[in-house]
Amino acid sequence: MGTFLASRVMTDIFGGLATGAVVALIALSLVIIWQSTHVLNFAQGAMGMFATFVGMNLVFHGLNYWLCLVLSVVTGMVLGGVTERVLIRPLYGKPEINPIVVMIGFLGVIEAVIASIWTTNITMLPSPFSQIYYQSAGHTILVSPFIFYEVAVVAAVVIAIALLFRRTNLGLQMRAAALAPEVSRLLGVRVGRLLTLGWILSTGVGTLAAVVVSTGQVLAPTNMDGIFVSAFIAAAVGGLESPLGAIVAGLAIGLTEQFILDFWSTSIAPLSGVIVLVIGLSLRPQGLFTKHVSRRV
Amino acid sequence: MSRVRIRRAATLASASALTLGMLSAGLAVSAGAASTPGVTAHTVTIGATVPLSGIAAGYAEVSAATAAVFDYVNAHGGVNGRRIIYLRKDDCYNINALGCTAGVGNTPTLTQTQTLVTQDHVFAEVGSLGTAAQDSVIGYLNQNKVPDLFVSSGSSDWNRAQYPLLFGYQTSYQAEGKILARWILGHKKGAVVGVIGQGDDFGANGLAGLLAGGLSIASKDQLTYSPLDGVTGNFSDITQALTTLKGDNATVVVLDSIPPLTSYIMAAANKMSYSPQWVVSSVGSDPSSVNNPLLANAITLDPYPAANNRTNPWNIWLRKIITKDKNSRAWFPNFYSGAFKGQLDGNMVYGASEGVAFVEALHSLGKNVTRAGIVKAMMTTHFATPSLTPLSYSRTNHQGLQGGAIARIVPNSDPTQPPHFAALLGNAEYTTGDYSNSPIIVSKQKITPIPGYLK
Amino acid sequence: MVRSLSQRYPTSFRLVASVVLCALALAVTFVLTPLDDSKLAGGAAMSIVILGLSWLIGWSGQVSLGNAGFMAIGAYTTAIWANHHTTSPIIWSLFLSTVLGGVSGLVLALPATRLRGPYLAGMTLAFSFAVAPLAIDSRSLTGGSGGLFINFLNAPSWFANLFSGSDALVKANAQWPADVAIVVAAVAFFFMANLFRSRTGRALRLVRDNEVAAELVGVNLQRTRTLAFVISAAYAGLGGSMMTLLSGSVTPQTYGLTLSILLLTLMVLGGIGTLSGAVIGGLIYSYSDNIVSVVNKVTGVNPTSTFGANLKGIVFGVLLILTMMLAPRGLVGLGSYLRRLVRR
Amino acid sequence: MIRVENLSVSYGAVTALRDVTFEAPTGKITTVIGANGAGKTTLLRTISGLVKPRQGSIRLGEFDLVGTATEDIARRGVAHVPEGRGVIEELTVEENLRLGALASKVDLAEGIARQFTQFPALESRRRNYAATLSGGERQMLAMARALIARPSVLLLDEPSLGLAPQVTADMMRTISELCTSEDLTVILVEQNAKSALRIAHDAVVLHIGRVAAFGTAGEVAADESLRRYYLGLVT
Repeated sequence: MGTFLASRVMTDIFGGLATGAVVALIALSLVIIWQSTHVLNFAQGAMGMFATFVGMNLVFHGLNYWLCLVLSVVTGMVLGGVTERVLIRPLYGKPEINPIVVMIGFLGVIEAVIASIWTTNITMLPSPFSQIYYQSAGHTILVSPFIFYEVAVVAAVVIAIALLFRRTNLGLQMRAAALAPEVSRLLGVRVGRLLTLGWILSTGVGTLAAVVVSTGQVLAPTNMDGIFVSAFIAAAVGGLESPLGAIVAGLAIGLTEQFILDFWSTSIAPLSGVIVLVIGLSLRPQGLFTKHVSRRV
Repeated sequence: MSRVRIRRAATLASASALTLGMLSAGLAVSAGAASTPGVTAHTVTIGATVPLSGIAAGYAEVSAATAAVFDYVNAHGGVNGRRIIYLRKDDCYNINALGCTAGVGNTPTLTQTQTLVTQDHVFAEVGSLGTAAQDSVIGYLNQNKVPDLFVSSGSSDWNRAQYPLLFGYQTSYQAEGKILARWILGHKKGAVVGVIGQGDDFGANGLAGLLAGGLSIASKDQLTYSPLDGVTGNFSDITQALTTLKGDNATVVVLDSIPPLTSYIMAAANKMSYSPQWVVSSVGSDPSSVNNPLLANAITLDPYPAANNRTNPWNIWLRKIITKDKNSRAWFPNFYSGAFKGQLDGNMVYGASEGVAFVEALHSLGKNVTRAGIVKAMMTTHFATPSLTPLSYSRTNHQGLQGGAIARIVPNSDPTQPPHFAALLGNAEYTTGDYSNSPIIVSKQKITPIPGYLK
Repeated sequence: MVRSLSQRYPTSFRLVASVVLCALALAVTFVLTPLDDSKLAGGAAMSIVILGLSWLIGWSGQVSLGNAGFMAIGAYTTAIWANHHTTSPIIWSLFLSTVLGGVSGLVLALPATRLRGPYLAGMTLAFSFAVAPLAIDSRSLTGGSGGLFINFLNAPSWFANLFSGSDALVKANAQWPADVAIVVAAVAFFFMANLFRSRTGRALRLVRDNEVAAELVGVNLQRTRTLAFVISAAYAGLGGSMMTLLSGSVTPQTYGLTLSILLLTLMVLGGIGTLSGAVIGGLIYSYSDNIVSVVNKVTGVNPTSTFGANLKGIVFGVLLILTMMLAPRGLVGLGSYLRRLVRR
Repeated sequence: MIRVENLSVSYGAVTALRDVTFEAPTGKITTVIGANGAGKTTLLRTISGLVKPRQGSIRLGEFDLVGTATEDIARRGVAHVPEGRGVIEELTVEENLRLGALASKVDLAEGIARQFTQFPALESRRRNYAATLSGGERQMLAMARALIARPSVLLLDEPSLGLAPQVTADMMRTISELCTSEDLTVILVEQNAKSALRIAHDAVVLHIGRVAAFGTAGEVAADESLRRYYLGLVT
């Protein structure tokens, strides 16, 4: 019994980390946009799904999975850049509810557009890695090659982004543009372009997450809704400003959800985000990893 | 300031006057002669809310087959000189998502039913489909005294005293569960049995039937999925349920699911290399609707003669009706192209049977068509339909069919392709009255002859 | 116009105005077809919810995506109560739903009102996302994913006797719920009109516009925000209750994120923070299918194609974006703009 | 050389600058002095393109800066040390410096080394976050960051604000030295007219958006009425 419980807990930890990794990735993409433009992109999940539909649908026409993945991510990046230029740029300096409402409207439009272009049959996007769980000595451990793929993608992206921001001049300029746009402009930094770049980067990451989520799953316009909510909560609990906070909180939500799923109830699982949010924000209302609160009056 | 106030007051006064005027006008408008709604000298208008798009769009064939029967009857002079006008309104299985093109809000079934009743003035609803969908409007139909006949669902909800105008059609989920349980007990003795049911009355009634049939299912193996899974694309509860059942070494799994979910569940199980003996409710086992090779060898219940039986007179008659209909190609695309070309399927037989039954009830009324009359006819008519078990209603039983024959889905000769039909394994069985206490009876019903006026 | 009335005149005037406008709306239901009556009823119920949201966003500057969740609380309260007390007058259902909506608002407000802007939006988003699964899970109470069903509102005999002819029953059964919904909405609007004028209303505006100044004049920020949130939730509860009474059922999928987004859209289209904006929002809800079919006709899009079916989402999403970018005060703002243009 | 001609700026109905005309020659310090709200900061922000003027021109050599984007003005060699210094606290000293150099063609390593020679106090703190610096150090960092791109024009907005008198004096001396050694056009906005006039060559006195006086620093410093009415300096 003890070993059974131990293997069940281990299984949950693996599964939770896999879910959490994707949540963390979306949370990270939200933080990137928040840092650069102080907009909370409610359409992030849907935009990623749109790009996924554009690229990954070609799998069904015989194209290679990896080529489609690249196509999806590029589509996501273009969509992000255009969105920032057309929808977000005119709203800088307006009340904060305005961009929120606009992005919510955009969310509705994208989901409707996806549903109207692609027939919404239940079609499963094939996975390049087996989703069959490993067996060991007659016991099933709920880890599959696919889960390793999921975690590896997320880890690679997180490391790449960390390197970009910490080690490159472009990253330095992006940070500066987000932290102090006016000063940056005075130093010759092309802030407008960098904000667009922030969106491009963010939707690229978001699309990658959407592709990973949809792989081996039914491709549906609403695939990302639940994950987006979790990711949003992760970003908020992490303090919205902190990439590290978003990642940690994302993993925490994944684990919480997995354990609730296993030990409590499948239907309660969507509540795990709320639970983490309430606990996290009660402990530190300004976010777990935020050093100081700056409030615009 | 004060002048503004006076003017406002004047506005309000004139508004009140207008109010009274409109009130009296409104009362004058609604005067008219009393007659039976939907019935004229040469027509009877009936309607149904059915999924034509969205998650359960595969069932569109059911009401199309019903309509084809009416078209045939109309072409041959109608019923006692009256043509049947059949209005099929798309309600997307009452779930306005996933490809739903009905264009109606959050309560599609209610909105479409209101349209049928208040705008189209239907005489009755015939063959409206879906448990949850009909549940949401039976109160409305009852309130407005509209008969709701041959509901395409096997829920026990249609058999309630407070709804005297409501009659179910499909094999009762409970009776079906009970008969399936008997097969499992007879053929898979001692096996751990799990069940994955749709999280509404369909799943609940099905489970109740299995348990009434004497099957013991551990409570942790009684699992449900949300019918919204197909809408949200989030199938985590199904994955979780399969993981549990696999962990418990369940070798028999009963599915109370609609066809797309049957297909999904089987695919998901296959992905985790889990292959129990599937036992699938007739709701979700039609090979052409499931369209998945994994369905092969599943056990199901078939209330009708096997669809591939080309000698059964009803099947011959039905083939004629289907192919002769002017809308045939639009309504039955599977009959004209794809893997199931030229084949009758369960949906067609089902829908046509409802059409036949309504024509028989209407026929028995003669010239005098009233709502009270049709309700009475429902309980007195001896229906002759393709079904393997008797269809009969009484004052206390509005359930509809109560059985069928156990059938096995025959694998396709190419195992990578979906199976095409089910083979009946024996005689039809059915229960009568209260499913939980009444025994299972083996049907002696021979093929009922097709009434002369339908030929 | 209604807002200017509410600001300039005393309570008694607002009472008269509410009664007259309500009577006018009731009169209209007599001439409408039964189908239009049903649509109008839904719009009246929805306008209550929109008004509550409009108050929260327009007057306190807090964004909530959780009002669909509070509607669900009201909707389920009504269904559960009605199933256990089949003969109790609907006023009890309405009252209980309003109170429970408010109480659940209070529970959520405790952590939520400490949060600002995007945090609050996210918290309420999470709430609205969790309601459906919770309702599905609490099967014994909520009927699971199948939901709960209650009796449809029956027209009392004195009302039914007003009508005659073959259509009388259908007309009476369609109009009675509409009239009930209109009266309930009128009461809700009357209270809100007074609330706009009240001390709380003014305090709320101040908090929205300048927290520091509000604190200086002795406004308790936390309490004022919480109160605004609770009132908004109570209105959602009332609207949800009305929705259940009108549709005779409650199902979990009705009250998801999509509805929250729809509420926000209707409120923005009508005009944030105004009574007339909420009325317009409600009317848009009633006739949204007609609006879309007009768009269908104009563009020639086949309504039963997949694109036609999703046209509604696209049309309303685009309208929401355009309104927010070009005319953030909605149709009400556009109206007063046009009036000023005419006067000039 | 910067030539400002007939420059007018308004914020809505409020006019911040009216018909401002003056010239800041190369290799010299031109100080802009005046009371609070005289428009000094607005003038610098307009030169940098952060504020769009209603009319007038700002010539850098032959080129009119009006209508050019801030980042392009910076890339043309106009360095602006804003009010409050504008060091980015969340970045390290070295990152702040790197940021200053990125938009120009100067060699990064060499540029940083040069600034560390100029401001030796910064070198030991190169890996510290700017948030940890003292006021004087922050001013040094802001100057170094502005100079690293080898600008031709240096706009300084109240560099002495909040600094101790000794630190201010050092700062002013450094500015003076840099102006000559780098052949800079310096426009120095100061509240502290006294110390500004001491190092400046020319002076512009702003009063409610207008040029009240324009002359050499010596002339302005000597004009008793200017001192009394506009500068609040009492001998």
